[in-house]
Amino acid sequence: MPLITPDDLRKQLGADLPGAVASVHPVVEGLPAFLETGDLLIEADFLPRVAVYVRDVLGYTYLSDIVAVDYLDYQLFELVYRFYHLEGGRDLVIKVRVPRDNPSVPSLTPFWPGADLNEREAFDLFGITFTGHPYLKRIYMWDELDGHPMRKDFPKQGDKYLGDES
Amino acid sequence: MNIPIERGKVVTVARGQSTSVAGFSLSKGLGVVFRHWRRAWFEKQHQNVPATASESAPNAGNDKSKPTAFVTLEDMSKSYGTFTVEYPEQRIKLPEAYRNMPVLLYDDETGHELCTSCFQCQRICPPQVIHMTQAKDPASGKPVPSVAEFIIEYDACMSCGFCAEVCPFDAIKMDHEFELSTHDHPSLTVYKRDLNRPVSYYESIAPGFWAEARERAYKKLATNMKRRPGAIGIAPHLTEKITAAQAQAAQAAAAQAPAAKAPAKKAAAPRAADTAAAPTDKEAKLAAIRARNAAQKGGSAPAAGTAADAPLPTDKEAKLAAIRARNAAKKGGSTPAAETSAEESPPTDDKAARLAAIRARNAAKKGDATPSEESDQPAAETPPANDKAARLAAIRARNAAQKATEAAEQAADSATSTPEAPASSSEEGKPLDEKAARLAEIRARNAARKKGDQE
Amino acid sequence: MKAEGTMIKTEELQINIGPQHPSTHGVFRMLVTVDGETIVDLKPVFGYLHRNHEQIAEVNTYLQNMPYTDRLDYFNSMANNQAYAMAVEKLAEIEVPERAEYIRVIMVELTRILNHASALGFLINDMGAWQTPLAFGMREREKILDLFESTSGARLMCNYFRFGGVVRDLPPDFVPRLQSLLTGLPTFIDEFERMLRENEILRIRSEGIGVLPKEVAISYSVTGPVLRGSGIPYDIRKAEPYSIYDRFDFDVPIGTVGDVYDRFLVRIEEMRQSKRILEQALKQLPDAEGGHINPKARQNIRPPVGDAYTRIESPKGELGFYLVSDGGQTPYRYKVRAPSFINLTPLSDMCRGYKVADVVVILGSIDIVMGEVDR
Amino acid sequence: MADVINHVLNTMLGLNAPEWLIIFISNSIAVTLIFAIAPLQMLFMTYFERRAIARMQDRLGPNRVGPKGIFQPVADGVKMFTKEDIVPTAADKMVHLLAPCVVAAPVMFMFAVIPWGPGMYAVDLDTGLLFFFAISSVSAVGLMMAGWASYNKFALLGAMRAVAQMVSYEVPALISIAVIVMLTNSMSIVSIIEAQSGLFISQVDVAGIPDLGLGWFIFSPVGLLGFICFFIAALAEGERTPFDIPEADSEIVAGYMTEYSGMKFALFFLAQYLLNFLLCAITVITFFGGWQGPGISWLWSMAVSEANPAGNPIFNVLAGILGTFYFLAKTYFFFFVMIWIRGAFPRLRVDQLMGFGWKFVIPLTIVNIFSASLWIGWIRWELNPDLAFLSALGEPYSFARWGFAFVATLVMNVAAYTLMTRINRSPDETIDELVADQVFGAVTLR
Repeated sequence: MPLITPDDLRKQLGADLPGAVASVHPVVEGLPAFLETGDLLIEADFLPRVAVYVRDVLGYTYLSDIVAVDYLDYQLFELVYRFYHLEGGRDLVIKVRVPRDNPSVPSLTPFWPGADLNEREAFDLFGITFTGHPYLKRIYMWDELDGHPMRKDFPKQGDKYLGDES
Repeated sequence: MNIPIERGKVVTVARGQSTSVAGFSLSKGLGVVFRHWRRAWFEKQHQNVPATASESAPNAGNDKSKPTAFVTLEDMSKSYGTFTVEYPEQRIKLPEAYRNMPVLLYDDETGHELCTSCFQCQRICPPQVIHMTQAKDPASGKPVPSVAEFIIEYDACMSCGFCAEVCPFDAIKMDHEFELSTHDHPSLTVYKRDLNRPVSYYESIAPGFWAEARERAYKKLATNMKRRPGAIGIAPHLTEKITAAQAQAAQAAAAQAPAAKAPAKKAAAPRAADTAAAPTDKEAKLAAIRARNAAQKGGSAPAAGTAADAPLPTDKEAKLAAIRARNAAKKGGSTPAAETSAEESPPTDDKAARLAAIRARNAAKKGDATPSEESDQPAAETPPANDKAARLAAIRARNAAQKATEAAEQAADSATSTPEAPASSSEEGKPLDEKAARLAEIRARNAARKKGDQE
Repeated sequence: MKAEGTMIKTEELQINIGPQHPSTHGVFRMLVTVDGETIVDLKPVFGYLHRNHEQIAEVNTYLQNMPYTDRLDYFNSMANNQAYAMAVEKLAEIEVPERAEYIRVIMVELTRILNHASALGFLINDMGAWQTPLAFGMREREKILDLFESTSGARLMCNYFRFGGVVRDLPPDFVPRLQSLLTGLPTFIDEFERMLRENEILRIRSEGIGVLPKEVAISYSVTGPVLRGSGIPYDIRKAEPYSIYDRFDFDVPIGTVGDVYDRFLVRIEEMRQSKRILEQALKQLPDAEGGHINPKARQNIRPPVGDAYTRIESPKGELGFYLVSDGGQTPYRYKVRAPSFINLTPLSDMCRGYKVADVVVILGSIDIVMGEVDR
Repeated sequence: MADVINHVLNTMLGLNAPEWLIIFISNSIAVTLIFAIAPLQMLFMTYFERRAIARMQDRLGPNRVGPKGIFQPVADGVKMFTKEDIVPTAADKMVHLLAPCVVAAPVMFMFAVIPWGPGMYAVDLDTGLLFFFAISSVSAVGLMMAGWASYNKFALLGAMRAVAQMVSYEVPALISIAVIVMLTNSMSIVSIIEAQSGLFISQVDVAGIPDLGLGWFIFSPVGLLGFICFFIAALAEGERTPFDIPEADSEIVAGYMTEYSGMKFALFFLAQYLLNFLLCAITVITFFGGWQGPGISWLWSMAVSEANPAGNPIFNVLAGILGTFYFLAKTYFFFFVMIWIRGAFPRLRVDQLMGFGWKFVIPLTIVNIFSASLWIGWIRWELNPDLAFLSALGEPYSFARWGFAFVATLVMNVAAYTLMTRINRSPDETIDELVADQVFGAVTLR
């Protein structure tokens, strides 16, 4: 079973795609403990190139999952991309961090159509824009909804369509 | 344990061509279906099992005229024969682990509830439908390991069973009763009096589970019972019986001492200490006195007795007064005294308030239906969460009061020898709907008096 | 696909299949553009059952989420429980006793059988059979649900797993009943196959319908029987063995073409393989060490800061839970990688060019549950 | 029936009633009976179907209303009557109202030509079969009306499917029936039934063996193939599984009935079940001898009939009861087969249905026409004056001739069947061909 550790990957990427690996935290200077990660963190602009590299060179052809995490206290969104090799083995994780006020990530849908619904879900619930997505519409919520319900600052009480009560 | 690891292989499912002549492999399907059709005439997959007495008791359902047969699927390998369980007449035997809705347990002998209101279940409940208040010692105001009111919103309960799992006192258990459908949505907010089940009941539905828990549950209960003063912690519907028994015993023991003085002395303390309970006490006593007077005056007149079996910080005095009132009524009147427990425990939200209103209306209706009985006005409302609900409740209470008035008139009509109207006692809660209730009471009294005057 | 050279000018028609439709498996809506009966375009519309499951989970404690996972894919609550329990165990580093692992495997494999039995029934129902295969599948399902009920207390929303094991041990009559069920299971599977496998009507309805070639299947991230039907032997139980699946000898069935018929056959074969696993697990169960739950495992946990992702081969495919903990009582982020949601991605491409009647069949062959799709 | 009434009124009672009165009375009774019995048939059929299919699925079926649930259809009827009649706002109200009537009325007409027993028919048309099929086609108009007037896309699709299906399956049905017309030289349903007397080796009488009423056309290769083709077409016309495409509930909700509720819906249902009954009945009449069976001819020979006006009307009744029993038993057997098929099979797709009809069933029926001419030629050689001398060869010769005809037509039909299954087998397409037309996203794969 193929196995590549994040460190190996970091080295390889550093050699093959210089500039892809994010070294500095995009927003907050100095990494808080909560945001420390052993996984590979890359620059948002390099995402498609890294993903295609992972697919074509390393053979991780299966994009399993895209998760968006809202780190409200640090004003950033984290996107976790999870790739698998079809011969088995553990996952390969790529993380992307984008500032919270204008979250925009290149879409992987042109390369992996399977990313379609995951990206739409992240757009709907978190408001992350995926540039290059062919059909970036809300998927669960109705189109008129103002706001993105999975964001940590979305009000959990009340419904503005019913007034301030309740 | 050492197991040789054998890995399987990848098999490609054979699509293959049909093995039979084209058009005839359909007949295989027809054959399968026909075999099922033929064997379904003679065979059944569920076998009858004898029902024990305990099983038929909770599950007998609404229709007791039809005998209930219990079936089970003993032979799981069978795949022919009808699979249907004809539900109301036949039921699948429920396994011990079956869980539907949580109930509270109380001890059969002492009547003490196992719950100590430790709030574990309230905290773990995923949909947050368990609410409880802890009982307080009326004398000292200190919390007692007992529950004053326990509410479960059955309508939102997801039957996960966490409450039963976390309960350290084995007080909350999952019931097997699943026929809970009703037209009355508020009735799905269930209070302690409806949640209480005797331990023997739970033992009958889940003997194995109770055998495990029995020892530790009773051990803990015994410790807790020592810390519960008076009637606190006794299941509400047994409180009366047990306190009566205790009071009799006390009376027998202290024969020389005047029975009236002792409770009066006792009552003084809580009234001072617990102001919240005070209006209720006063009202109850008043009602009792009124009822007694009425009963004494009108020899055969129907008397109204109020059974104030309030589960909130109970006052012995109030209860005693009620009991005395009833006794007096029995002595005085040949007609049976109607008792409706009109007092509501403090509802935590408007739902409860509404429920109270509905119950009040029902009580009034009952009064309508049986005019010879006197129904007292259940207008006791405690602070509802918002005014809208309160207002609604007040309106409903007023309506109920009007109905009760009519009932009183009817009762007065039917009671030929009554010179004066029976006193209808109303109990009031907090000032919001006080006015309405008092108005209703006054109206009822006037109406009754008018009737009396006419006659 | 318009017939070329036709003289008659035809107009395209838009039809809403769903949200209330007999065969959309819940409240799922497909906005279909048809030319006659041929699908020109199809847009899936979701969200009618959306309840923001993930946000509810962020409010609840870790344990309180367990019953909510039952409601994701309500056919396979045991599998959902396992995936979630594994994620929390990984996050909080809880060990699971061997016996508990065996009980878990037994439950999840039973779940797989019941899911496939009913999914195949629904698939044939979508093809227009009048309930008979479904009735047979449901009969087996009911038997398994009886076992679940005797073990966990509920038929559907089992809520049986806890961190570090399962909530209670198997009841004494469980093993004999399960053995009896397993002896009867081949009768059901063989009969089901005999009834339908060579059936000409089923074959012309399913062969060459909804074809998903290998490369397309990979790029669309489909999982489970759909992926294996396309000929990719990717089974997480083999690819990244979790729990104790490396102890069992079982095969991974794959298809060749990737059409509805292949998915049908793969599911039938998977039921057989599950039966094999169950037989082995029952044989090994008495020797397993430990109790049904790790006595040291606390249920009301505060896992250390970090994230964890675990996945299992649920009957519908790769079911994963991604948890981020900030050290508190509640998960900071809780994400479900729902197999039937991702499997819906290629739906519109699979349907294009086929007939209206094929849409429901293709949808049925994907085997979705809206509770999981909409979350 | 007119014979019996004539006998009773004129001969037994000596009333000397005029002919028009007799015809009037007999027709009134017939019409009343049809209108009374036809819905009852429908009620029983729904109950029968639900109970039978439940047993196939290891269930019990309706068992709550009355003993064994026998009154379930009545309860359903009450429900249908009391339901709200919903008409979509955008619907064409008049047509929406008329459509169920146009569907249901022809079905009632068709009962007119169905003989239930010997002498038990409302009217014996010389063109009975033609009338039957001509009238049955009228309901296609009603279906289209329903689909169009509902202003619902599913209804429209369903109606289109229904009409296409009915039109294309009427062809094989009629060609199959044409074989029977050829064999009997008649389109009268009564004479078709009467032609199916004798022994099961049809068209051959053996001296000394009484008429068993078993000379059904099914016992010849021509009849067998004709029956198979006709029954398939009947399933399609009656919209039964595997051809229930117009109302495929898993695809187009309920087809043309989507926007109907209450009694209008019930009328569609009534029409459909009665049509199923009639199709089973016509199958029985043309291929299974209708009311023919052992004992009928003996009873009928003593009853009042044109040939025997001095018979006893009691035997009319007895023969009628026995004949009705045979007829209904056979009809309900075929209805059971319909249920059985419904319980076992998925349904076809609409284009496959059309392909199956036009590419498989119709060629087979045409081959069957040739077989039939061969069969008729061999069986009726002696009718040709040039070949009349052959009849002098006696019985062994006639058996041999029958055997030869049997074998020859059988070979011809089996060969045709095999050939058609070969031709219609789907070509072994490769995956590339299958997905050639598919566009998987706007993605260029690696």
